[in-house]
Amino acid sequence: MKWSLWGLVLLGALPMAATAQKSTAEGIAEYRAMLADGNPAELFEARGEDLWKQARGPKKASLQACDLGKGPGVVKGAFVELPRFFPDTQRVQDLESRLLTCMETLQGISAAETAKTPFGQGEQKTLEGLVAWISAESRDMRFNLPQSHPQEKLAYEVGKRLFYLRGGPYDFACASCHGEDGKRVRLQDLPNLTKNPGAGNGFGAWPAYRVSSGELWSMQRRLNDCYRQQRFPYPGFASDATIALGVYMGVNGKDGASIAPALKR
Amino acid sequence: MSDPMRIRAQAQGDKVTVRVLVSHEMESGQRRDAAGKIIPAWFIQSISAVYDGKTVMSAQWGPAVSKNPFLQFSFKGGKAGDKISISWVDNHGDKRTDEAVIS
Amino acid sequence: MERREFMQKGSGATVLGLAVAAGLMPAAAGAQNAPGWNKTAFETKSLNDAVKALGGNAPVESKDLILQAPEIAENGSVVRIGAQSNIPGTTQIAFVIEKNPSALAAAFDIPAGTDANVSTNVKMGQSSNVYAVAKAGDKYFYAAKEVKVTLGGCGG
Amino acid sequence: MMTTKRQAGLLAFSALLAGCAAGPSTRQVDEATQQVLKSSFREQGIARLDRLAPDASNQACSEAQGRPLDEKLAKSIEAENLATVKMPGDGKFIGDWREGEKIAQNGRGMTWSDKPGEANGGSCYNCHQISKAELSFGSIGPSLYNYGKLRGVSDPASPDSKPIVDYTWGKLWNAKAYNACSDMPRFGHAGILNEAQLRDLMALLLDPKSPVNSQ
Repeated sequence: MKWSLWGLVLLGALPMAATAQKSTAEGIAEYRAMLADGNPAELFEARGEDLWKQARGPKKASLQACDLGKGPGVVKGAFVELPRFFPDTQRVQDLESRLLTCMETLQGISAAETAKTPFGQGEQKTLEGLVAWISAESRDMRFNLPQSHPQEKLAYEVGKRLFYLRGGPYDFACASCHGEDGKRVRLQDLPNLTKNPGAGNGFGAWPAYRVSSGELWSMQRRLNDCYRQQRFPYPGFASDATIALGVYMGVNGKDGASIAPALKR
Repeated sequence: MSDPMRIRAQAQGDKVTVRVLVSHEMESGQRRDAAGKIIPAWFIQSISAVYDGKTVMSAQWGPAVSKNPFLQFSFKGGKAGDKISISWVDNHGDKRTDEAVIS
Repeated sequence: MERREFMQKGSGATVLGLAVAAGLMPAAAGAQNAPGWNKTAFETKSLNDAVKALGGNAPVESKDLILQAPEIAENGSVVRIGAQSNIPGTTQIAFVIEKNPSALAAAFDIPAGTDANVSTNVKMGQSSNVYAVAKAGDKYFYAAKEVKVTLGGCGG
Repeated sequence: MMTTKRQAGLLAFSALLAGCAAGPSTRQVDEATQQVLKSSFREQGIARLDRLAPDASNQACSEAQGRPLDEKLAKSIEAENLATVKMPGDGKFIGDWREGEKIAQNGRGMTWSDKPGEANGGSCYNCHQISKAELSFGSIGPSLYNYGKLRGVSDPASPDSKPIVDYTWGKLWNAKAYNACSDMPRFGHAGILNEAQLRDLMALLLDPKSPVNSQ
């Protein structure tokens, strides 16, 4: 997190007099600008960096030998190339899925157990810090997901199918809310995730600190709640479906700059 | 054990601007859990900053301060390279002090 | 969901009312209070009562006290508010949110040498008048602004 | 190390794809998607797995991926959906707009965290502007502010108003009857809202005294 004097400058520049009647959109923009300085995600980043270096789990090992796709221990730039295909697991993995693998192989912490753990508890809490820090290490870098392996291409196409899949009692697909430009649900802008700039902005904001719950949400948790609101059944944590959606959004967001971990409603 | 605070103290001219993020639930005592039971209040009640042995800010907080609180203030006379320390106490009697170097 | 638990408009008020009646207000529910914590002040329901509990009375509006708050809050769980007092000899700045269960949100002591300019994040249960209060000498001043709290997201 | 269930997902297709530089075929994507759905989702609370099986309308609109449907297909889907519309049993279309406003505000219902048997909301403000007083409204659907007034409804019970009253009921009951791939849920058809709730929403939209039309 960069602590610039931006917030201060903005505060000074904004007309604060109660007489100034603003449009709703301007009001919301002002609210967000005021909060931009001091994103509590930074608390999670600090915890995540510690957790990466700490010897933990039955094997009392750190995660410093974890290969996030750019070689063992390389964190910088890894986030903007995920999800990608990993030869050792023969699987396309996103950040959360890859961390499950590393925690299991290096630390002896069961991936299946962590995937089953409710959000915000136990090793899921560990993941919150890790994804905050790892994504922050790629802040301002541009998304460039690999699409050379056949599995990466397949994951993109499957992600696209899932994005447009209407189901549940409300007939909702991801595309119902995120398939067009300039739409809102209530007052929240909905990024069009089928192309840039929406895909880069939307995909590139998560993990994020959610002010509504005061929690750090990974992309897996974000997608889990999307599917809940879509009235779908429950997607497994780091399942192929949620990873494939990540590939679809991330590839569509190519060259968009990562602002994760961002601050969201 | 609580997590460390994130403290940024920046000197500009004769003034030091301090921004603090605190890791704390700040449970209001107004919310109910899934079973309908009130979640007991748990929040920071006092927070203060000390520079060069002198208190440069002290505050009392109620349960309306947001979860993972943010705080900003500024004072005169601080120098880059010196330390500032921030301490809080909550209504459980838990407390924590962290230091940062003024940049 | 989380949002509603804290601040559902209609039923929230009832929940809060019951909590007060049952003696479940913040201080009573905690194990103990920090030394010097002004329990009475944090139980007040209005600007005037809050000021009284802080040791003053009848605050007057002042143009030299600038309250920074958004007109609309996208989410009531986190609202950035700040105050800058240009009133000479300001020794305290407090924030009062009229419609919160405990109106006083925070009170900052301003020692000599510290700017009378502080900001923090507060929760707002619903749209409300927000006040900054400044103490100078033995007088109290205030500045007011209405902050609208909106419902957001899919609401489920 | 990874669960067998997960290995069965995309991995099964790597052999198929070997040496295939052009990317997967439609059939490969179809099959992989089905496998991924099967291995990724589970039942939770009231959200059962049958929710993943699209009916004919959803199937066609999913496949279209946002592009317009073939006109003949669209017409047949609309006809099928129109046939499901049930007019109110007692012939009463208009309820209480105050209740309607509450239903329009309420975005809850039918998620895996909702309990069975609880009344659902209409989520209307998520997508539509409705009454002027609510600033927090979405824009996925058109504004419904002055809905009745703009359509000249001064008395919803009058014969003049009959066509628009019928259409509005039908649209709420099954939006796909008028637009095959509408983004709007089929509130009556899918059992999201009951007749009494629909009447209250009708009042919100059409009653001249409703703030939608009076302000």
